[in-house]
Amino acid sequence: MKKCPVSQLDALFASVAARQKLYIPAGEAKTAAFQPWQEGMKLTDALNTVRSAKDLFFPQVENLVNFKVTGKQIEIIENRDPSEPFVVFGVRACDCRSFDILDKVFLCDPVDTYYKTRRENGVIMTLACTEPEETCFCTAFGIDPTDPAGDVSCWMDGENLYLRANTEKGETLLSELPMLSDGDAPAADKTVFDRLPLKNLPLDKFGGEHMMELFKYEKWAGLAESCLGCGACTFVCPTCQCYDIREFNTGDEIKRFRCWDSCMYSDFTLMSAGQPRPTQLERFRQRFMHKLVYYPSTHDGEFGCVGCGRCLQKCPISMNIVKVAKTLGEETT
Amino acid sequence: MQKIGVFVCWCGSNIAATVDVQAVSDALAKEPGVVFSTNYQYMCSQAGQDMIQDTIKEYGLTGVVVCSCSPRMHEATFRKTCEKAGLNPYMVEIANIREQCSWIHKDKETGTEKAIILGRAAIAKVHLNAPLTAGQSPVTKRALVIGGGIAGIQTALDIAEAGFPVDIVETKPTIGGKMTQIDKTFPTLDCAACILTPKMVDAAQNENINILSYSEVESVKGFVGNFTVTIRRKARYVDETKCTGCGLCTEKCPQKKVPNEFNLGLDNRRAIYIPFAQAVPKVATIDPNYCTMLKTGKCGVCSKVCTAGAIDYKQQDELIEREYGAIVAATGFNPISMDKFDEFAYSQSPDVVTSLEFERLMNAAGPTGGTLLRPSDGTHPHTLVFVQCVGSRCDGGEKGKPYCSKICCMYTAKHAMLTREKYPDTDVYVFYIDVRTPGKNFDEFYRRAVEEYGVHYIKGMVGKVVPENGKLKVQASDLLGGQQLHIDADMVVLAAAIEPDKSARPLATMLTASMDTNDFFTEAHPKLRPVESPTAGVFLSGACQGPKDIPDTVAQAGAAAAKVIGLLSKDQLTCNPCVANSNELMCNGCSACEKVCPYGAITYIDKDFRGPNRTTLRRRVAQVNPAVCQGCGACTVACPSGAMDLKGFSNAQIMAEVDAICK
Amino acid sequence: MQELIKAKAVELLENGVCDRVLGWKAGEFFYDVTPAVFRSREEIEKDFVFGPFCGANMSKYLIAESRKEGKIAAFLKPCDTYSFQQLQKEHRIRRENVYAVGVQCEGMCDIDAMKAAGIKGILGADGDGGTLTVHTLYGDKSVERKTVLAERCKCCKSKKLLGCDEIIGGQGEELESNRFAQVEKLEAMTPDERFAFWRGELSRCIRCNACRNVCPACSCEKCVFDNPASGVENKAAANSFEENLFHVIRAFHVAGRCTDCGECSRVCPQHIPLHLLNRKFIKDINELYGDYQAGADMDTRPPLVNFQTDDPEPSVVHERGSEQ
Amino acid sequence: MQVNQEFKPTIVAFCCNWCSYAGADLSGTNRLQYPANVKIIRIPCSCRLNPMFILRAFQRGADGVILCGCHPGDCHYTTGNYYARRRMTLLFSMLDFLGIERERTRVEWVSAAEGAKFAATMNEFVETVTKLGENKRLEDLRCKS
Repeated sequence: MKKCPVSQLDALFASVAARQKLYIPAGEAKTAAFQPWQEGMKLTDALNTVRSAKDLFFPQVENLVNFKVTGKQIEIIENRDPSEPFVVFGVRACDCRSFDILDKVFLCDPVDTYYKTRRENGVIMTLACTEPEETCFCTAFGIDPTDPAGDVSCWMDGENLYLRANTEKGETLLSELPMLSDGDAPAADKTVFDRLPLKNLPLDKFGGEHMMELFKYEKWAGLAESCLGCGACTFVCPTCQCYDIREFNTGDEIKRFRCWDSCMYSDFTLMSAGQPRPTQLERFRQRFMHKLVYYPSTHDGEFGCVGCGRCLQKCPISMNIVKVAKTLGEETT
Repeated sequence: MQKIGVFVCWCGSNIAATVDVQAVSDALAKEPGVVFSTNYQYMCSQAGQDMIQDTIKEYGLTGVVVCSCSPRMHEATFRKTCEKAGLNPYMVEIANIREQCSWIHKDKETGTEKAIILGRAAIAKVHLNAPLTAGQSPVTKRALVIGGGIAGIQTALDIAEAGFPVDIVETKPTIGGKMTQIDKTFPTLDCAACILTPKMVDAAQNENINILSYSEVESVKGFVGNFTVTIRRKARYVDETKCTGCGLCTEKCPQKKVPNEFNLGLDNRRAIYIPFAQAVPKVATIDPNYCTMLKTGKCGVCSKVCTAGAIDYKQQDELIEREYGAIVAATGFNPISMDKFDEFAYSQSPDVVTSLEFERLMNAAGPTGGTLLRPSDGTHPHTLVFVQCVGSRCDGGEKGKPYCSKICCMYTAKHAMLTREKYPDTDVYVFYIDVRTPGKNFDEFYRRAVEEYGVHYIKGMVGKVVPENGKLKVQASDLLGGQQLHIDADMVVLAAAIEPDKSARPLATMLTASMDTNDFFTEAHPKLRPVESPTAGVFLSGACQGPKDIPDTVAQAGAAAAKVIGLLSKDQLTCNPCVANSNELMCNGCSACEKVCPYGAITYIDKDFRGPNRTTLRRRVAQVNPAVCQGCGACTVACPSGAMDLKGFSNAQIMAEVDAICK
Repeated sequence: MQELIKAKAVELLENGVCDRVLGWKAGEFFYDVTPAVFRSREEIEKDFVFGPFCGANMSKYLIAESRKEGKIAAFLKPCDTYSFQQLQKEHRIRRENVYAVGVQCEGMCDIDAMKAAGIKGILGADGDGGTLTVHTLYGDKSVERKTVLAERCKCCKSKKLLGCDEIIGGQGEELESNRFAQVEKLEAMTPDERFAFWRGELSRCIRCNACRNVCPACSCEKCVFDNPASGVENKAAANSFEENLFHVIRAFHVAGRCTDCGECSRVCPQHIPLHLLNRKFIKDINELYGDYQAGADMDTRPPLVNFQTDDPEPSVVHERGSEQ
Repeated sequence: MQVNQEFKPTIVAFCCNWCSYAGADLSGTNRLQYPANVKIIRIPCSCRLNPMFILRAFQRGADGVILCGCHPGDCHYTTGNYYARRRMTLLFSMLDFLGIERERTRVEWVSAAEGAKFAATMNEFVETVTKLGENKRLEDLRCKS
């Protein structure tokens, strides 16, 4: 394990940024975001960014391909957004786990080459949590926020940043940083995590066995009742992966791009025959069934949620996966 | 995908001189959907039209773009051309490459480039055009004439003669209008009453004419062919059906001090009155502002003397609703108020009168029995000064009117001439800016006044009139003589400008007919459609459209009648198909569109829609009456959801044009 | 207050005045209350809350609820009642199916304001009146209530409860508020500064549509941004133009109808001060066409479907700008 | 200031069918010149102009957008331009509020008789927009190729 005095953090960032683009969580607490590092930029006070680290690998809008029509000829023009090597620092354990989930979707056959390129180009430097929020419940999914994964895991105390390379990419990165010296992080104080109010989220009944029972569960109506059908929860979620493919006619050519979609939207997976989930109830159910039931049922019981708590903070009407899980869990246990 | 044909017109050299028409048709041939593109010397010629028709048939065109002059010029022509070839006329778009391109650019390269872009925009639009079919609406075969002056009477008579029923609504107790107050008419000097009253009687006796006197239009709904008009029949406190017009009541009424409006307040009438002897209908009317009985409940003399039992103090205003196919505005004019012209001492001396008052002073039925006497002392005036253009031709001032009132020169000549004829001992001066006499026998008439009757015409304006010792001291300039004049006059007559009647503005709002800044009704076209208002089904007769003398008024009244007859003789009207339509699936029922619709074309219904999971949802949705909608598009922007769109100018079509132009 | 409201809710249900009650349901924490429909005394007694975090504007739910069978009782705060009336004016709410209970309000708190004050891991809060004691994972903290009021409540325009069948907590008055202060500040900037300000704000937009979906004025059956035929439809802002487009068009569509309830800014996950766009329109309307408060009455024509023949010309925008 | 002579702004002029489009025709009939950058789109009335069209024009590369309609009081549809006037005033104010150059948008009332005014207005507007330069603040880079 390596260390670097906190006072040298700027130098460390500068050194990383000299080789490739570096993103760090910065900005005011309520609008924190992963931003390209610049001289003088400080880490945010917020535990987590508003948008997750997912954005750097699976951006909200991404060009796919262009078409040009001349007479009766259609020309296909490659138009990928260029992807270059980058490092993202300060990813929390929850966001880091989301890449396991996203990888299983995007890297299985057929491979999503747009995502894959970014995954290959990106080095993830995680940062262990010391002061969780009341909305955190990553531990419910077996995540240890004090020992995050990633290419490089980091710990920070008042004096030092400790770094541990977990992968070859991580090793390479650390080897290029001259200000690092050897040193081990002190053992993490985990007591605060035991006090987290949501740590015992009942998840036993989810995962596929009770799929139809849960699907038909009558309390969905009450849960979905006041859902506004906005996409706030989906767009701040580190694991939501649905997108739509659209085209934009510039007059000269057609630009095909993809952008995030939300199962909460009334036109999600709209087909010529109509909307398969005609009311908000079905759409709402889809989102939570996907995270808690469908995904684990096809991925060895792994949940599609990492407990980052963003949706708890951002839902306009404070309806969220915890309330859903508790309502469903309580009835079926 | 449409199959579009592009036809580029040279317009001789009008377009071809600054636009390379070959380059344009070549460039447009490459646009998506274009299957045929050509250019030709005169597209609007028979040969050009034939070419379009042949191409439509040969290539099975579904859309046509003509790059030519303004659509205001030939859009209708080319639509008809295409219709004859079996193409829906609304599948035609015009690219205006003459007025908005070749004529304003000198450089051929620039002009060609722009013409191509305009052509592309038209092609982009036509891609989204949909065939439109004009709807039909029935025509109510009855006309309404608002105003019962000579204009209204003539229009009504002409319409009635053609066999259609007409209602005349007149706000006064009698029809006849201003002409009843005039003594003699220029240039023939025949008696106005002698030519007018027979027409009034004709109107009253014509089976097709229904006179609603002492009535006002309260509201107008509907549209061409289908107007519904609410008319307020004001309470005259006399039963029209019983009153015989004997006039006994008007003699016995003890309230004698009511200014007589017929004589412009130069004498008095009673509280119950018949405006003048030849009034039509000849029915008494009680003036509620003066009648003691109506004000205090004590009197009842008229009721006692009326043998017909026609007096009814309890009569109320009555609202009647009628249907019409056409409406004619004939609301006439009034002389402007002299309040702002105190330099002429109108308010200071009763001997300063307006021309219309002078008319009454000369009239045998007037307050002086036709003898010209000074209102102040009843003496015979010896020196008279006529001032022309009082309030006419004032540039931009708040005081007067910017326009020429047209009739003043002639009636002043008439007054001067009549005065000199009847009273050769008088000196008559006329001050003028210009004397305007364009009309048959008008200039001859004016010259007679000067040459035969010795009227002193002086070019120049009167600066001031000061009453002094029973005389009116007139200070004026003689522009030709280059001197200041001081005349001690006995009377001064002011040729007051005329303005539209005050009722015209609210009426225009009800009719949604437009007006100019002077409150004259606007014609649909100043030259080509002078008697139609831009609002379909509304026609203009007489001075409400602009200052007019009697011959012009009668001519225009007849013309308006001809237009009405043309309309009423149709059984069905074809509607403009470029109307708004509401997509009920997106309509919120919020009423924003209804509020901005100037025609009341939008109504709401509650309608059941299929909801998710086999449910039924009842929603309030807008409905557009295509016969009423005029296609302005105000609703389309007021609608936040975009449920309201306009056929022929849809959101998608306009945006396609924008895209093509900005590309 | 909460007890009064709960008792009223039970009373209305049991007296048969209504068969449903729209109110706020307790969440995991003290601040994450959810609007909910209650159907029984038990439900009300268990979960019904009214407190400093009941910020959600309940009026929009009444569009759908009032179309259902039966009658729903709704508890509406003063700002909710403005939206309630505005929606009735637009024929969106069936008034006869709603029993409206006005609830007086002391201003709602903003959990993010607490967090911005550096309080982490918030578990609960106590204390009426001026000071709140906040229990956190890291011990208790105390905070002045007025410092954690929602932005919109700090410049509350009115405590008036409009068009209610019944009122709890007393009728209030319209207030003198300085709600246009921030708009004025922006107006005083140079165009370059304003452009930079709004780019900074709007570039954070993730087009989650929370602002639109929560907005009582944005209650179109089909939003133009969801309608492929509208020509402006998009699911995500592909670039700065589309970010501007969405917010300008949205503000324009609610102009003259927005009651300034401030929900758009409350729900924005990125804390974009969207209410400033709406307030700009309100301020312009007040200045150019005379004071107008959407929802304040049922009769006045909304300013964008109205006109005066002597309205100022659009060039007023250029002239006003050049004075600065 | 050095004005870029090469820059030819794209100007979209929305003209109401009854007054301003006819006014534009008249300026053509009278051979009054104005720059070819101005392209006219005919709409039935100024009240047909949806703010979306203006934004669309900017998106697609317009550098200035002008609306011409009948003079207030003279609207063929009686009241259309009064509504248009309010809508445009508020829209322009909002664009200004967002820091977008207010000189890029304009409303001018042009009657069917005012061919000279139409040409003069267009000349002036083109000059103003040319001085401003390219529209950068409301552009969609996808449309610039």
